[in-house]
Amino acid sequence: MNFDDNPEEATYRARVRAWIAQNKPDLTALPPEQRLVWTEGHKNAMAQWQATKAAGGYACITWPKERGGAGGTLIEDVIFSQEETAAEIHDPYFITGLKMLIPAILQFNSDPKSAERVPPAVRGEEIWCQLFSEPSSGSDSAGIRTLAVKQGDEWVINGQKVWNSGAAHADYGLLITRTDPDQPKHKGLTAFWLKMDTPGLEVRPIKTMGGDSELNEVFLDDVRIPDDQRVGEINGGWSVVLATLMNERAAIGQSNGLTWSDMMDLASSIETDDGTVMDDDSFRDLVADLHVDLEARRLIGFRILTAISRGEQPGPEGSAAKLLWSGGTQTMMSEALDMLDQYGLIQDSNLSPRAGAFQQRFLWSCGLRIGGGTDEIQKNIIAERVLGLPADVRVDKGVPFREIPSGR
Amino acid sequence: MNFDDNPEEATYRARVRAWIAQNKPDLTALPPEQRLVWTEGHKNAMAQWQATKAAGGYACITWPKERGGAGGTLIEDVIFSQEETAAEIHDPYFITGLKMLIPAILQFNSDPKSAERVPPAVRGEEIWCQLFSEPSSGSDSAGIRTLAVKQGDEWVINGQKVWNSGAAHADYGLLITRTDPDQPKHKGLTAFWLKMDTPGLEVRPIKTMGGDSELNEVFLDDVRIPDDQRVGEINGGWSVVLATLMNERAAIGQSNGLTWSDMMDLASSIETDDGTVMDDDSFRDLVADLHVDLEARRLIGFRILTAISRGEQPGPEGSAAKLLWSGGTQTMMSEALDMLDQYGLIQDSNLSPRAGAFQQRFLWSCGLRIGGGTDEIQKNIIAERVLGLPADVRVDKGVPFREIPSGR
Amino acid sequence: MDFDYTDDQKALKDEARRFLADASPISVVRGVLEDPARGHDEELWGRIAEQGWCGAAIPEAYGGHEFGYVELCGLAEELGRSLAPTPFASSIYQFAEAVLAEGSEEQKQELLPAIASGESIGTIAVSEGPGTVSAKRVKTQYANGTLTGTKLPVADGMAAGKAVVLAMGSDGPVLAVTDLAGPGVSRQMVETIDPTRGAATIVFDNAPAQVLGSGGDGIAALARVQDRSAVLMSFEQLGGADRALEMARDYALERYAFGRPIGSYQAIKHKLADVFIRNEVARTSAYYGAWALSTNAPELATAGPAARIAGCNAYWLAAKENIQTHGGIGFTWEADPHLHYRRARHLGLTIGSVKTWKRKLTDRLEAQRAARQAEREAA
Amino acid sequence: MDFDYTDDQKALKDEARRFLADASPISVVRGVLEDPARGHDEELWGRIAEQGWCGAAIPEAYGGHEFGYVELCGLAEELGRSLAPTPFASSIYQFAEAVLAEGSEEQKQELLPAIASGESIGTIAVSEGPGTVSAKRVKTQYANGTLTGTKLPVADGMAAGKAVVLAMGSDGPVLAVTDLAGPGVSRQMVETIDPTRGAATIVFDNAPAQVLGSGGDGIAALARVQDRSAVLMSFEQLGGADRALEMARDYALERYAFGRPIGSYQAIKHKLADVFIRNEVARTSAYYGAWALSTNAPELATAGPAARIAGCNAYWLAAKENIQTHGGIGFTWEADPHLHYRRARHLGLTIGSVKTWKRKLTDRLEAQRAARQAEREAA
Repeated sequence: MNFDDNPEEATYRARVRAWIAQNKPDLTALPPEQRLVWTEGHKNAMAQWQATKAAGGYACITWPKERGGAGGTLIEDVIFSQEETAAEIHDPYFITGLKMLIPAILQFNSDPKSAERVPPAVRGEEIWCQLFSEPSSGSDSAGIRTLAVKQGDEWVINGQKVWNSGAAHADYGLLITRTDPDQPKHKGLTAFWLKMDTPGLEVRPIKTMGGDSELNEVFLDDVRIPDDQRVGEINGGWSVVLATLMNERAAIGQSNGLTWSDMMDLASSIETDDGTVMDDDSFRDLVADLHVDLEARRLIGFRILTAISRGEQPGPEGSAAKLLWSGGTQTMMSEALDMLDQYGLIQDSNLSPRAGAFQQRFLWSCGLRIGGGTDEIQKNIIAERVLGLPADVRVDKGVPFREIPSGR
Repeated sequence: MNFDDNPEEATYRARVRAWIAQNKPDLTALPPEQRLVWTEGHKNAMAQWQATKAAGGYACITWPKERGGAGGTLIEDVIFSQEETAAEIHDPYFITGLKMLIPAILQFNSDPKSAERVPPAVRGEEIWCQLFSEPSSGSDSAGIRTLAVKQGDEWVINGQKVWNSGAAHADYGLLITRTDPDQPKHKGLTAFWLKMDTPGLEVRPIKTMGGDSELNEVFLDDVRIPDDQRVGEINGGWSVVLATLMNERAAIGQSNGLTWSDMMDLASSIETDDGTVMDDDSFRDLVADLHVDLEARRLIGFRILTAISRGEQPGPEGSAAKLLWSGGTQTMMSEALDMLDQYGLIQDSNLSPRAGAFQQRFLWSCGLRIGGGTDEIQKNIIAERVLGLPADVRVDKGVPFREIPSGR
Repeated sequence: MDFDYTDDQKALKDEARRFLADASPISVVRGVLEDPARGHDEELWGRIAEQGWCGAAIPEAYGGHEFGYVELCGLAEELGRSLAPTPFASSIYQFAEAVLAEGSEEQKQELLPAIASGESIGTIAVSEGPGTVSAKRVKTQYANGTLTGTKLPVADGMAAGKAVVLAMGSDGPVLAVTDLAGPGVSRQMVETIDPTRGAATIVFDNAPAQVLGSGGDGIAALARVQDRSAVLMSFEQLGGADRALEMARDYALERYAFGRPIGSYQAIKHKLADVFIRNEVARTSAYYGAWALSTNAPELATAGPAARIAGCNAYWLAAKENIQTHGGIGFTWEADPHLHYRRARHLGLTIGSVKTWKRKLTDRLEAQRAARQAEREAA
Repeated sequence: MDFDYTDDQKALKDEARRFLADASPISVVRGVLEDPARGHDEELWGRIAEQGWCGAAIPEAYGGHEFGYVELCGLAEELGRSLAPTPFASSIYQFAEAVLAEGSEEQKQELLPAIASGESIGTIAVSEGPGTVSAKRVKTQYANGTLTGTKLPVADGMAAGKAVVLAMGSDGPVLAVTDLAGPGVSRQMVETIDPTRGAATIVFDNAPAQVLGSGGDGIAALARVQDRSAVLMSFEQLGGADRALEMARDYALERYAFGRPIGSYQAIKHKLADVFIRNEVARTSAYYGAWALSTNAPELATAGPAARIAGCNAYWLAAKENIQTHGGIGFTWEADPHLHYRRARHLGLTIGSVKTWKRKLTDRLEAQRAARQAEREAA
């Protein structure tokens, strides 16, 4: 049990910390509303930062040098990410392409046309997005209905994708389609990469309940893709999906957001007849509970890191961490509103504590329990992959896709 | 919305209250350890009380007079039970036979031999028990394996029953057997009534985790029962089971046990540096939560009563009430132990508050969540019968019983 | 023993449900949601007033229809269910109850007829900042017949013409009634988590006002009024919670995953069973509160808080698990589940948080316990 | 960064597990359960002592083997898992830690070798009655080198030869060490919810005793000792919680209902997933505590309480849901789940309830926050 870096790690950390301090993007040059993620100003600043990293040898640290990476270790990659977070650099634009999609594409394709897409992505010139989920395939991630039909050397694609994070900003996408509806569900899928400005493809932002539009719908209407943009085998698309998911699991989420200490700050600012809410026994119990759970979530990250640094594949501790985070955040925000009492219903950046961050996260926390695998799916993962309990009865097992009941 | 008795109800209540005060059994004549339920002394006193009620016209109030009842209404029956509870009379011996089993038998059988069993039961001379559950059929209540094979005018029965409350004290039992294993599960069952001293039948008490032995196992080894003790049709036993369950639902459970006010008493007796635990904000929140839930449980009883007094069949509110009670009790007892801190682990009638009732119920509450339909089964009932959600996938549906997978 | 609506009350509720299906469909709710300048739907308010609902529990002597409190509870349940964007709660459960319970005969005569007809809208202005309201921390002053200070948030504070205001008088806190359209009052809309229920910051600067009734302890008077509001509000919460559960149930029946409806999975079934249990607790507690309210029973002192706590808990659980059951769709602006999520917390905060009410309940249980002990010792 | 057992530590744990499977099968546990006169298994205790486990974290200078604290944590995890009926926790996590942390050099020399060899058993006597122990309410007196007062419950109070006792001295509370076999000490077995861990009432009547170390604030000293005990105890809790989860999982795989294993139903799967999550929280918090304990890091002040809270919560949930998963069988005396249910609450109360520790944790978080603020203001 040791929480310190080993000597090499410490040296590396010191080096990148200094480098980041010297080279980090200066957001203060932007107007305040452009400093938020998913704005043009912030996106351009992050593209510049990605280019700086690539030039400095800190882009795609684990990739071999010939692919534009640094030939470093996973633990170096993690240390770099930790230091980025410590420097308050949040980049949601390039991580999907560089950590999940491009590695999966290169695992299946070795042709020059696919390989050509790598350098501009590494340099922050091209953004990638995932085109997997569909209106009728959320938790049931293989239930893809977008149809791809081969016509000569091209595929003609029709269908709809949804929950595509960043699709409105993306230059390229990795798309999963159904190419054989007569096969069982997992067996008739095929993957493609495509330019987001391919004719017939339309991106429409989705307004979430919190009011933002990071997520999108993508409509495909007779979109034509040459066969040389196919990823992997025909009807072998499920392997591509699994490869991206494995990459996702290895990409340790950045920790952010309000936590138990913010709750203590809030409580200390709210007066009662006997002092502040901080003096309330019941709030004190809550602080202890939040501390234990949210520190555990943070520490689970270290256990995953330990596995990585030992060269092991991290286990499903990530599912436990995600559940602690999603449920904990919603409970915490609701408690914050209750503490404020009637004043808690105000959502106004001038009037509300922390410029309304508690109210904003109160709304946003609903999405936390759904996105990236719902609470229910995470518990299934734990029950089946960790505890070894049987999968639920699958009425769709081995059934041709077109015959699987699908409701409305 | 009216919580008061109507004039007739109030008159009836006053009458039975006076009658009970005059006639109630005097347990103080018994040695203290014989005043507990499931002891010989207590059982005999309750048998005497049942005889007194029968003589006074208060046994089986809703039954017609010709069957030994009082020809009264269900609401009168409920009022009488409430007044018995108020007078601290707890009788677990006769209720199973008189409220559940005998009414079901008489619904299916009209022969003189079956009818003969009624008067002695009403007079408290014969106790009945239920012989339904088996080691491999708990929640899956139709999964009966005890086999009955017809030989001439007799049935030869082999198998095992379990969780038979009061079987060691019972004179008669209602038994469910499998008579056709080639039919699907619910279709090959047959019911019988039998004397508990029938040769080949053996009762063995089960010691529960709390140390008591109300429950029993019953072994049947070549037990022979004449066909005229069959209840209902051959292979029609599931209807008999359902009839007893309907009767059970209409029999409103007596409320008893420790509640939020006992928690307040306990808290007020435990000193802290600033007063008592009663002054702790967090305990005060707990009291409010317990009050709301346990009062709701009590009030749900009134809603069931309202339905009954309107001549309606009570709905599945009972499942909600049971869940509030079982989960609430376990949580409450655990909180009581925590309040006592280290002292809470003492289980000694001389040292522990309330003679150790909190510790005893801490153990006993596990059984509350299991007996009479587990938490999980109650939630299924709510989801399916109230909310109309589909039953889970049933792999045993329509399958001959002998082919249903059963594990070990 | 009769612990349910009567057949007549049920018929009234059915009629109210049909009326609201027509008068307050979700498009009307969204009309207010999408327009930051609006706090309620004026046409809907007019139609509700026409139905006579505003006067449901107001005596005929003050221009009401005196249907009865249980009837008003039934209407509240339907209003909550439909998410109706109206100032009904502020005007009827709060302002009217305050005047009825604490006002002088003259004030009732003067103020209630316009409330009962729906012509005038009332509200209560209590909160001044973060935290539970208490006698010690009321800063708004009442002196020489005028109010000075700032109240926020005031529910329906832009729509209301009259307000009962908690303020510090010379001998302690009082409730005073004032004309929001009168001199010395300025107000500004304030955004909240539920845009379908408007709110305002109201600044009083020597605004003319009169003490409600004979004055006396304003905090105690407010508590009496809020016990009544709590019961009525708990029926709105119950209606909302029932509707949220229905939405989740319906979606669980039509949404398929892995070849079968998600409502056939125990994860969903048991989640919704848990919601049902909370709703049953809320229903039962609300009914008991309605009995206590309609009979002026002393049990209201605990039944009011219990109904409030059960209502807050039920609607919050039902609203958040409705979103969860809907999955991604439930998180979008276009889908309706977030309307209940917002409303659940609006109702859960607007007359004080569930935490505040838990403390109130336990205080009263403890006082009752002490009184019983004193009685026993005296005997 | 290395947040796991090393390979050597894992090997030691594996060996301990094998040893306990042989030396402390469930029949040994039940042997103590069924005989009210016994509080532990003496043969098992002898075999554990032979393994040298008692001296795992005691320096060689005091007769220990000095394997290290993380190694002791690993052993605690295995002891908890096996439900071993021994006074190990009282003697090693509590008595030995008290002497190590607070005793004088002379006391260490005198007391620890017999503890390290297992020859002598020690315990701590703190509680005197219902409620959280506090400086204000210690009634046992320490004066003129003797103790007078009553302590209950004292874990392993019948088996122990020595005890560290919290008592009120002339200048406030002190920790004093005494010989339980000596004059002025009488004791009596007390029944508890977990008969596999003995307990006693101990009456001191001018029993000779000496202050531990240089005296000083006994409550503060006890708190320092208990932070250490909390981490070690949390590994016992973790081991028990893991075992309870395994039992539930195994039963869910072999028990069929409606033609399939109950472990294929989401009601069971998600219940056990919830238990797994709590166990992961306990594991992670315990590991962090082990790091703080083994490095004497100042983080122990919060890591100790966090490990305690997480351990209490995890074992309680795992133990009760293990019974629930077993259904009727789980409620019987003959089945083993109730052994964990009892042990979970024994461990959850014996060095103070989870509630007591939550307060302790928040007090410390608040103090740290105040210190940081003061630092910032000073800067």
